[in-house]
Amino acid sequence: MSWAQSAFPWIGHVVANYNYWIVIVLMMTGFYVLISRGNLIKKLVGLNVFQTSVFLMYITMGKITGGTAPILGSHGEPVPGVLYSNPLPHVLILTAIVVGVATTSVGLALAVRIKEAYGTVEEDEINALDAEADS
Amino acid sequence: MTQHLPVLQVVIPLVLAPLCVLVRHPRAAWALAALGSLCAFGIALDIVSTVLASGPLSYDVGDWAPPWGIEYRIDAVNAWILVIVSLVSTAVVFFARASVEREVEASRVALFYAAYLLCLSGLLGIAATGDVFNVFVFLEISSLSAYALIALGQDRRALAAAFRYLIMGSVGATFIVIGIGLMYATTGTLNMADLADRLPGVWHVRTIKVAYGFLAVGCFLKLALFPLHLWLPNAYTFAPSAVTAFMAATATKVAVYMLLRFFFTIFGAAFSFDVMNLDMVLMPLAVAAIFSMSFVAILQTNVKRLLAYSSVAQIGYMILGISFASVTGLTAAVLHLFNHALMKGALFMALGCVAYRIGSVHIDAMAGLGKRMPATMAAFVVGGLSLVGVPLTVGFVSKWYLILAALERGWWPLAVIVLITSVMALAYVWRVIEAAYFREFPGDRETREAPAALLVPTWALVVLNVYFGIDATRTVGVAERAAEILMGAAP
Amino acid sequence: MNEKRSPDSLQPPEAGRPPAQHGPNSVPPRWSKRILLGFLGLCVAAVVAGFLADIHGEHPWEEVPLFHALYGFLGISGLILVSKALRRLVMRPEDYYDDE
Amino acid sequence: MTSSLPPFLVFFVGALLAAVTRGTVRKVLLVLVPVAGALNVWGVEEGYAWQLEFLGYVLEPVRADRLSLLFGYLFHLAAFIAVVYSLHLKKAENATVQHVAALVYAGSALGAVFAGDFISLFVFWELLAVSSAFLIWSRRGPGSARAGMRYLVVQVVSGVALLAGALMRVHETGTLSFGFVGLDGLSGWLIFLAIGVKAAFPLLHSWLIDAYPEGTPTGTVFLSAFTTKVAVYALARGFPETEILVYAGAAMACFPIFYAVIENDLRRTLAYSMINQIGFMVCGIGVGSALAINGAVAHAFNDVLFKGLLFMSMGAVMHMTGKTKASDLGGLYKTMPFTAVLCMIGAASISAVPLFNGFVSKSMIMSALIDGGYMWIWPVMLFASAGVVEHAGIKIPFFAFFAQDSGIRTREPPRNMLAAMTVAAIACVAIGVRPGLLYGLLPYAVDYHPYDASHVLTQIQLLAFAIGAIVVFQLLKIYPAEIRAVNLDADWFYRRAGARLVRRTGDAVAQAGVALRSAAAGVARPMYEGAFRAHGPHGPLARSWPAGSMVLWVAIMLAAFLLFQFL
Repeated sequence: MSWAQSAFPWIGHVVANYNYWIVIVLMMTGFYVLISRGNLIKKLVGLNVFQTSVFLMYITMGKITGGTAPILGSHGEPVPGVLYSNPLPHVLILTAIVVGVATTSVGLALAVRIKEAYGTVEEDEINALDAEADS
Repeated sequence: MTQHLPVLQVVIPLVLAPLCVLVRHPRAAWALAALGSLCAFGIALDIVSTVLASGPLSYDVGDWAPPWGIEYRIDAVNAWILVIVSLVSTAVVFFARASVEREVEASRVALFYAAYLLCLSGLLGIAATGDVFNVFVFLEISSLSAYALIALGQDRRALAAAFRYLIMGSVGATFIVIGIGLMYATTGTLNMADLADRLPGVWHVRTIKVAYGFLAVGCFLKLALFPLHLWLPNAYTFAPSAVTAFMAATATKVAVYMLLRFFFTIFGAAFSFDVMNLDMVLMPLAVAAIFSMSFVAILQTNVKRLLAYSSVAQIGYMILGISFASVTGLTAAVLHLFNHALMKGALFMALGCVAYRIGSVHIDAMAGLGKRMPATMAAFVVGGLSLVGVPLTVGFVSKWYLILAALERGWWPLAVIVLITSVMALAYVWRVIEAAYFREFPGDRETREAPAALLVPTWALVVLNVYFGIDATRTVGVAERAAEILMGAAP
Repeated sequence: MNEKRSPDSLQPPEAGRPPAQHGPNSVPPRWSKRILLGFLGLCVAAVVAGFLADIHGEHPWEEVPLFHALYGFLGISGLILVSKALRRLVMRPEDYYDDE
Repeated sequence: MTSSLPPFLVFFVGALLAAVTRGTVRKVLLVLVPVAGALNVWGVEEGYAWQLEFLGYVLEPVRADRLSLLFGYLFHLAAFIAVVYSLHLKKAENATVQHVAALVYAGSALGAVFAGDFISLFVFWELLAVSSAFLIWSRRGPGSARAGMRYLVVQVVSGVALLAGALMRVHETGTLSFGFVGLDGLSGWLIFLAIGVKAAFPLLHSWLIDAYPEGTPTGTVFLSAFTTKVAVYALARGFPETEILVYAGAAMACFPIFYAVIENDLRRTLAYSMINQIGFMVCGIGVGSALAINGAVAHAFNDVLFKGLLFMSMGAVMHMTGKTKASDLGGLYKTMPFTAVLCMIGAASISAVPLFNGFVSKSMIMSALIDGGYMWIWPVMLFASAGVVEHAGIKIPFFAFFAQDSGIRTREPPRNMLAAMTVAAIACVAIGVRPGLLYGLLPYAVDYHPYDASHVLTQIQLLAFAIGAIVVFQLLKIYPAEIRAVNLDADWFYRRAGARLVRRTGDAVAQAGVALRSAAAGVARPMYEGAFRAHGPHGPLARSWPAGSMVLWVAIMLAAFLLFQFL
């Protein structure tokens, strides 16, 4: 291991920032599903995974080792010796999560309507039907 | 009261939207939407005159001081965007009353106007806010309502188009959120002015460059820059006529504004062009967009789709203006934002009139309409000429500045490209004119001129096309001011 | 009547048919002869007058006696012959462009 | 008098009124417009100007000097004649469209010659193109629709080139004013090219012979008067004494006469003849001396009259018989004697027979060539003027009114047509007999006497023996017969070669696209293969294209953008 670390110093760097790697892996997974799946529901799942990676990114950004929630002491002043972490990223991402939920629900609603109108949620079949309508 | 105008601008439509759902009655919902649009337009006019007279406005939402609170900050650039959006929205809402009754089920009309107001509110919010995360929130408000609006189209393909737009729009918005997050991680602030202050210190940080990349691609997606425009043609084609007119004239414009805000105000022109070489990215894409999309437009048979592709080409002109990285270039781009909104609004509304009467916007279905619907087709012709860039229309003014900007940089081949593509624009506009005026109307159909309820708003925009084509001093003045602000040459 | 092109032009060309020969001149022969004679007289008069009058040429070639007469005659002869040759090169059936 | 209106305004207002009036009222109005315009422009004096500001530049939509005034008078005369000629039009012939378009067209021509800056010039330049296209479309045949479209495209391209050149010029010189341009730099060449298209320079000429014969009988009379003359004006203004014009003009004067000999359609023959006559003017402008410029613009003036007269006579024939092909016509002198005589006056004028107007202007150009030292161009132009006799002097009247009797029996054309032709014929003869009438209007002082023995006699010799050659060839039956045919010209390049090229390129691009896509799939497939193997036999890559491909593009863009920054 020490040999590996001296030969490839970035390995330690990678391991230390594992949270960001999780974000990247999730992001790419979501992206890949978006690209490769033709099923509209699966596409939405992919989109959700993709968005979730961003949520994680924000949350992991706000985390400080040993940090705690920014709750003031009983007299309204910071408690000495306590490490506070910034609450703003979490607040922001709450908003983003709400947005994500809204997006998913609109997407699912559309998928339902598409199923009613086309009888399928497979994109290639929808395309075939559209191509038929065009010709 | 007046000091609250910047936020009222956004809040009024936002509050009226749920009211639409509550009243349920189509006409009442329309009245609310009209009220919201008119309020927004009135406020925008007031704001723009204030901003031009006495400099940028700043408003702290909930009295939380920036950079912690959300600040609404309005200078000449976004005041101008507010005017564009609310002007078009007002014209479209009056057009929509008759058009939507024809194209949307009665039970959904109230919901339509609710979504319309939400979309308007979102677009105005993007323009008004001075907080980058707020931009994302409003972007999603406008986008989600836009998906719903598009899905209300009569053809079932509208659903598929809306779904694809949803996927693409969400990816774009998420990219923007990633960019914002990376910026926040590096600088610890979300306020635009604050970011602009702090970013020069961290130019060399790789995170910032990555943030820039995500923001760029996200904006490109939302503004439908070639080759990320694939969602746009179907969305515009199958959406209800009023929605197409509204979206074409506002949504992409606001996205361009976002691009300008991020890359000029926040990152700064120096970073964008000297460090990131943004011009080297934008220019080829813009030229490719103008050429290939004009060519595609020439080959279309559905006129709505034809104009949709033309929109992508026209966005290319704006991006081309930006890529010149000069005050003149930005003037051209900002000017074209307004002018293109006027022409595409007018054109899509004229098409809405056609759809209202004959139920189709296929080029063959429009044969001989010049005689049957003279006022509608005359509006289309004037709008089309403006699109081509004929003198005395706004299109000419935009192209004039674009060419001046190209020559100023000594890139005359680009000036030539602008001129050549004008001829291509003539070719696709001509195809419609040829069908309408030089082909025989299939005689068995009873077709009359569109009702005044549709024609008046359409012609209002057409007249503006000509008015601002002749008296361009006002629009050019604002655009120049905005360009100077963006280039950092003026406060 | 002018909104239609002449109906003949819509027919396929008579490929291989020899070119239409011009029949007797529509001007009565007697008149044609008089016109020709009158014209011949004009030519002679022009030549004679040209010798009598003092023609001061502006171009060196005009020193050649009867330069203009010769140039006109030879020029037109050449023109007609070259044009006939040109026909071989550029002439196409009348419906050549009709399938546009 | 500074209270004059801008000359074009009279016509545009007239066009507006013509659009809403009918019947006799409109006829009176149509005649009044050029008359009122002429009275108005009579009051316009040199130095008259109307300026306004636009986008920070000073525009000068009206600027009068001797050159523009001469063309101003000419266009009023031409508009008057052509309007009278077209008075008889009925609803079935698209009368409203034709009348309105004609007035707009004439007004635009006036606007163009009085335009003092490039932007105004460009506006009128494009208006000329669009309004005149309607005169071609009004004939309503499939051939006319397509020819009109080709015509419009060429004209619009010319306008675009003009605008491009003008913009570059603004950038170089900081002024929009339209004065001497010259051929230095790209901007000069672009403007030159733009004017060259309108002036029908060799290889840029085919729109003229393609479109003019497709116009309505009355519309072509308007067409023959304005577009090319505006170009001649613009050349005289922007490119005097540009040597290349001498050679371009000589080429223009010569090559069409060969085509004219073998052309069967008499109106197309006239179109060739038109290029030939413009060749003389262009040549004169290229020489650039006072005498040459005078000769060029005087010839433009005369050309409008005699070429108009010839087009009118052929229009009359077409109006009465529906035919314009030499092979279909002949013997019409029996039933249309007046038209025949008027046509012959036009033929004599264009052939530069002494006492007709062509003689008094063409001889100026010929003399100027020798004065300018163009010793080798002079014989070329002399050949070209002999060639004119062949196609315009003899061929047109001969095949229409004499030649083999076609058996067609018709009547004289409507009175208004005869009246218009008579006015033109009188003008031709009047200028021929009293050249001072025209010389007084020319831009430079004139000290030129066409009627000396030497000029007259040499011209008569040239003409007589040129005709002699035709007679001999006719008698020997080696004169080329009139054959129904299409003669290939430069328009072949875009009508045939261009179309083929576009089709082939389109095919090639499509094939390349398919190849590229399959190549891309070939590269991408191994990458995806493992993931797709479990998912059925349908091409999964294809299935995921639509929304998937959009997202893929996003990924590519992002990757490219980031790579671009870090490389």
